[in-house]
Amino acid sequence: MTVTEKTVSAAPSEPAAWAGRGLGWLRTQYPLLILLVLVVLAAVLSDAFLSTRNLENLVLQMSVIGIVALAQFIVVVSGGIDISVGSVLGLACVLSAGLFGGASTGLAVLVALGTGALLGAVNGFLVAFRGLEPFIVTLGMLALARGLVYAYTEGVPVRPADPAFTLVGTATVLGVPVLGVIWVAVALGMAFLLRRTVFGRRVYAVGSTPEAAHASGVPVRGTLLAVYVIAGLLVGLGGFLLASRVGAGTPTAGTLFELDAIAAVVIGGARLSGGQGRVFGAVVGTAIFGVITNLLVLLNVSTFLQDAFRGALILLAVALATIGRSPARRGR
Amino acid sequence: MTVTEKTVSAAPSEPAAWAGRGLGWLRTQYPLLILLVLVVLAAVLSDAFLSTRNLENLVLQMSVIGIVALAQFIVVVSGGIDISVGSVLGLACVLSAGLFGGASTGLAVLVALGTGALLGAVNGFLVAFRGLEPFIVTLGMLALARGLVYAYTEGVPVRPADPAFTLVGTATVLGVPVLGVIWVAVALGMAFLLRRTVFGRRVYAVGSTPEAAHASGVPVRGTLLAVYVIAGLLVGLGGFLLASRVGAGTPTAGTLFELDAIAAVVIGGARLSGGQGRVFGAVVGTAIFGVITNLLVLLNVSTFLQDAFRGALILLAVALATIGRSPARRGR
Amino acid sequence: MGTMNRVVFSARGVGKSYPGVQALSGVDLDGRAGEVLAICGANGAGKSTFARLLAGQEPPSAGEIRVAGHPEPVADPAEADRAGILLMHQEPLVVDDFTVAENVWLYRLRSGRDIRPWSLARRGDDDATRQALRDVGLGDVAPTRLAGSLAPGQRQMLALARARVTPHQVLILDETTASTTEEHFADVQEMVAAEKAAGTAVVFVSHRMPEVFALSDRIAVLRGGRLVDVLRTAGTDAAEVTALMIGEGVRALERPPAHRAEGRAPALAVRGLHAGSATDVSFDVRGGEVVGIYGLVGSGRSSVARSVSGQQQPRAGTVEVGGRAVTMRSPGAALRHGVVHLTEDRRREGFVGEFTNAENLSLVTLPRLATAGVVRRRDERSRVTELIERFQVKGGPETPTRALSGGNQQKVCLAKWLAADPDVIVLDEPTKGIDVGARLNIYEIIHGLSQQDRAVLVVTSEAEEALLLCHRVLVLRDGRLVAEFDAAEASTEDLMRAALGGAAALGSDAAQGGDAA
Amino acid sequence: TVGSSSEPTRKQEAKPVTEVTIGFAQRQMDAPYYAAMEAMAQQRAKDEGFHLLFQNAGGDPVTQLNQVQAMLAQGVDALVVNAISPETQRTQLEQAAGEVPVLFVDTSIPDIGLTAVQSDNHEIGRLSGQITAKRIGSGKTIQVAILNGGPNDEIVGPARQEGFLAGLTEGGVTPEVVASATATYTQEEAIPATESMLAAHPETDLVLGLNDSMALGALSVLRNQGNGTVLVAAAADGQKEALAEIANGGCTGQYVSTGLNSPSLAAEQVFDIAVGVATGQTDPASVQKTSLTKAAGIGCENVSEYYDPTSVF
Ligand SMILES: Nc1ncnc2c1ncn2[C@@H]1O[C@H](COP(=O)(O)OP(=O)(O)OP(=O)(O)O)[C@@H](O)[C@H]1O
Ligand SMILES: Nc1ncnc2c1ncn2[C@@H]1O[C@H](COP(=O)(O)OP(=O)(O)OP(=O)(O)O)[C@@H](O)[C@H]1O
Ligand SMILES: [Mg+2]
Ligand SMILES: [Mg+2]
Repeated sequence: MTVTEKTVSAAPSEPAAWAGRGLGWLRTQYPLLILLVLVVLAAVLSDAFLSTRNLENLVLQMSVIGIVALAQFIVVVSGGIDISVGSVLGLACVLSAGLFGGASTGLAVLVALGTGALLGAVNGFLVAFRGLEPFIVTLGMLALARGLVYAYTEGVPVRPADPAFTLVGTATVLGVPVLGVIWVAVALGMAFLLRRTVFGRRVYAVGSTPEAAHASGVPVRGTLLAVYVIAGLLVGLGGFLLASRVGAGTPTAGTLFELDAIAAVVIGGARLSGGQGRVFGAVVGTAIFGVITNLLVLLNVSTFLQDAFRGALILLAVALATIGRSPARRGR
Repeated sequence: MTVTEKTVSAAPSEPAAWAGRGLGWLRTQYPLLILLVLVVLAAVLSDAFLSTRNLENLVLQMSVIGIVALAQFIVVVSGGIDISVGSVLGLACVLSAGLFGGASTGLAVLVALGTGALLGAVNGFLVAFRGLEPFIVTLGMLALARGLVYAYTEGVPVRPADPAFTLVGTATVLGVPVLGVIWVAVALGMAFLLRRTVFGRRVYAVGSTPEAAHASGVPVRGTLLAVYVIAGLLVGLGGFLLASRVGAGTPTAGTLFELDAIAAVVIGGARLSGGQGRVFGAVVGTAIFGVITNLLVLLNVSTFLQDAFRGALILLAVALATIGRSPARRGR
Repeated sequence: MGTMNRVVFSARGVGKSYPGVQALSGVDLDGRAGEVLAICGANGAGKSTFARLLAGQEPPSAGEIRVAGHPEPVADPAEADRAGILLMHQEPLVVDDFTVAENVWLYRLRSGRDIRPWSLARRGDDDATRQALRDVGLGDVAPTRLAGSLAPGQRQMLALARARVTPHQVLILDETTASTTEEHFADVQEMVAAEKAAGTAVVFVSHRMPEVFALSDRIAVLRGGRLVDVLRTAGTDAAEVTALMIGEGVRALERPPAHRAEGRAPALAVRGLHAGSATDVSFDVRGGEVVGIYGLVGSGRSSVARSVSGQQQPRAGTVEVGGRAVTMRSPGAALRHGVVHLTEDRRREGFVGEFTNAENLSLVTLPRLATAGVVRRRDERSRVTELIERFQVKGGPETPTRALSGGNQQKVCLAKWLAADPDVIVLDEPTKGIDVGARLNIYEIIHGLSQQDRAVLVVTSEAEEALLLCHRVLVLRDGRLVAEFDAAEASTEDLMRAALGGAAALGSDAAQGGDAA
Repeated sequence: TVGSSSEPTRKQEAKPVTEVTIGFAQRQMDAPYYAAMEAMAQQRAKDEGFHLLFQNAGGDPVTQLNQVQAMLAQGVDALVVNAISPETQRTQLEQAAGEVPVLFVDTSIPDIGLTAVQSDNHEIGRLSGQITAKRIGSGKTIQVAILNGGPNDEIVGPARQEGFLAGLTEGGVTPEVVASATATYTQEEAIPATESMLAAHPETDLVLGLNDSMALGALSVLRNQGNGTVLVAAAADGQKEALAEIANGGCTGQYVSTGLNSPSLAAEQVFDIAVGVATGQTDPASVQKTSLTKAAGIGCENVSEYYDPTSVF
């Protein structure tokens, strides 16, 4: 395992530096290549693919999961993982549609964000201040949040009263769905936060080498807590957007989103052991999955085969996306 | 000089050793306490709980997931994670019941083990030799294996021809279900393998500090590959047992087993960062979940609330089970 | 002179106990502005613990430490940072995924009133960064390089570079110079001089007496966690200090007995080796011979050591063990050929973090302690206790190695390899962070090995150690083998000159040495 | 748990209804359809005073078997099961049937148990199909895109689909299935699925949802795309929201038809029998093997008979 690393690093400084940048380049570019190949493939296999209508659908279908992937991304960079995103999204979704009878869209947004932030804070607290494993904490949250969804909806979808509720989720500006615009905006915001601000650098430091970060005065716990709260906010937003798109809060909303989000993030070049990854990568990763799913439907692939295809494609994509990447070093 | 040294060294070593064992003790005992509390609680709350019939059911219900948890355990100790256990179990389940028309039970066992070992080997290869993230590799396998299940069954469960097929899964010896006996046997075998053998020691070393293990001449890759193959074998076995218990290979068999298995392992005191944990803990963890589920049913808790309860209990259990444990240090 | 006496930090009755260990007890110690306070003590005496407490990395379990101009006692790292206390850890703490530059300016991420999370992260301007790097002898390392790719020595210096840009009034150097050469020590010396002038209180921890006496104004001696005495450097000598540390006088180190390896076939033969930063290196090590490799940090010593022992694949060249050319794909393969390698990178590669001493000590030899893959517990236990005795490890078989002091960890790493009784032994900085007493003990063990006709290759940063420990010393400069000395004749000056490229003449007789080899 | 699989046809000794315990193993709860069944069951329990054990298997047959075992351990007098996977569960439920009367509702296991109260999915689909055919007009050929329940929907989905298509053909319409996608009976999954199918086949005339939730999802997509020409129909259920659409749309509405598959009716019937058997009033032998709930197609003409804004479902 270490061998690769050593041979890389054993090179005298200049080339090593180049290699360093080179690797970073590869990490973000391989996914992009995969995406391009997929798009070309799709365009060739199905003439419907490039129709403006379908492209619009594609954006609509990717936006929500894309925002969730961004939430997952910041958690992963901090060295954690959040498998509760799907359930939390579900809860935010039904509550935003249901509380106050979904009378006002503005209120609904607040409810959704509030729900996400609150549950995120719980995750963050247990991870940062009780030192529990992110995976298991969010696993508990996964069951808890989904349970609350059923407890609240009793299995019946919640329809908001406000007719304007579906506006955000369905409107388009100059042919571009508002959802897509929001997704891009969030991505840009996230990129700025992580790359440019002190907080962002702290997140990378904590994710990469917690002891070093702690020893040099970085507020590790506070940073981690903030990370999970931010993730929660984004997931909550996603929940509202989904409700607004569907026009109702369905109890099954968000099921298995966590897996897609994590896969997208990793294929986008992030390292689950933390401290590494680019927002752009997460976006590309999401797009890869969006195109795959869309394509399988366009090609009318037998429902019995779709999962197998998806699985094989994930493995392939990861194998490709991680070419030239040194094996994940859990050692540090 | 040596004399003075000894007098000095004598002092710290003894208590330090004690402290070392003390922590280990806490780690394994807290889960046990939780389990006892739960059992007492259950006995008090529902008089049906201690009925031999219910206890028998309990064992039957825990055995398969218990074996899967053991598979998960060895992977976790090696510093990885396997979220494909559920799907692989599903595939082993339907294939063992379906291939060769399930004519012979012996053959079915071989098919199940073979399937598990093969898919485990694929996971292991990608993790050990391509240096990919265990999570994402097994995520791909999760989709792939489940996909193959559907491709093979087209959604229709397969019933084996051999009438003796259900024997293993349903028979009892002196009132104890054979399934339970097998589970215990596997647990003992696993404990021996990990605690007493060179291989076991290496698994812990690799899980804790891969670089150090590599530098100390431990065949890291080989060890990892073996770990995933062993896990695959156990999962395969679980697949057969499930088929044998139910009397058919269901396409949905094993769905979400991965989450329960991981939760059981972690509550049992293992750490997802690897290199830590006891087999006994994994067994206790499984039992904790078995009892919780069984109890919620016996108490006829509103099914809408059960998930919420489970989630809350997971969080509670982890918080308790990790008392006195230093915050998970991803740093190494 | 007022400033000289201004007390910057004062520890009162400070104690620290870990589960089962009283690491430190009742220490009263002051640090004064513009003064260097050296802390000496055997391995496990409590030096690093004191350093960590002073820097607020851990809270003391007794007593308190106050810092000038800071109301309440220092509690957490961030606060210590704000109080202007800067700790250079024994194990350099570097954010591996950050660039060298980002690591230099790391303090700008710390929490504090002056730094808001949402404010833009300012990176130091390149000139300042390069200057800081140059000050610690890393001038040739690009600021954009990933810190994770640096060699241990370089990581140590990178951590030190922070001191050049981070505002502070107390600077703690915990064995920062443990694996640096005399030449690098010069950089440190300059830095410390500058710090003194700036009125910083410097705390200097080292096992190298010459360095201690070169730098310090006062020497505090710890023993078994207690403060034995504080001496004025001017009024004492190495003998007295070591006597206080160990509790008895230390015999002078003797040269190894002349080896009987003449005319014997080489146990290790290296030809035209290109690896890491090493280029075209050729040499022999005969059975019963101890050969040293001396050179500056980054000169390629470790690269050579790593690539003759399967830790790293050489780009070119052949390695013969016992006369047979071998390619060692992995450390495991090397072990099968009877070659072992003690890493210089204790934190990453030295020992298994979660393991106890027993488990770490037996890791390498486990297959031999097992029948049909099943470990023979009794044998393992007896073997382990024997090693702990022989290498004077402070800590029982059940103690987690992580919980040992730096030097004791080093002993464990060394012991586990020698337990495999190999034919060729490659030791990279074997006495890194090991105290004077134990160091002698290890020298004796190594000499014992050569008596048993083992071939030993030692990478060292101390010219003195090279001469005391080895029969022959090879000197590397910029990855090339530039000189070879018979340790009996050569002086430390010869070695240093060769390493720095002082005299061209040495280059030629190195060529001869190369041919002869 | 090994027992004889001979069914207890003997009449149980009489018991006051208040001492009776009835277990209800529901297959899943993530759709209004199932929620309505439980609501009805709870209502009955409250009114008549028998003790109801209710469990939800979340769609996993093995979980359901475990729950059934637990109910038997608690000594239920009768067991109502909405099975998940007949093939998978046959063996074990056969054993259960050997101990207490087992009654199936909605999804049953052929020739096991005392009785099966279920909706004739094929028939329901057919009736709905006929109404849609009438709307389209005889002699036409239409392109149909289908939203199905996913790969592990063994029986119900396929039956409804066949029935609906059969209904179309009987009505003189030639259906041509151009696409089908999985939406697992949920509204939010129906949306992307529909979008993609329409993108791939813009010339689609009719989107068929195998239940109302999916059809409603499809409808919202069409609305968002301002597409008023493509029609929507459901093979089954008669969910409140769907009926509302049909009622509001009138006979030119976009939501053409659905089939009546009333969960409350089914629950109503099965509990009549269950209580009877458990209390010893009814002789198991007298119960007929399968009883089908009233099937009907619902379109713009007859929607008013069924639409009740206050019902759960
Ligand atoms: N995290 C810890 N847990 C338990 N014991 C510890 C821990 N850190 C240090 N100790 C113990 O405290 C004592 C002092 O350790 P310390 O590292 O301060 O010694 P030191 O003087 O720095 O030795 P060295 O010169 O080898 O670095 C040792 O006995 C060590 O075992
Ligand atoms: N353990 C290691 N890990 C990563 N890189 C290494 C390691 N050892 C050597 N290198 C690489 O080889 C280059 C040359 O340094 P090398 O270690 O070979 O010589 P050195 O004199 O031993 O330096 P140092 O004293 O820093 O180890 C270093 O700059 C580093 O990039
Ligand atoms: Mg120390
Ligand atoms: Mg070196």
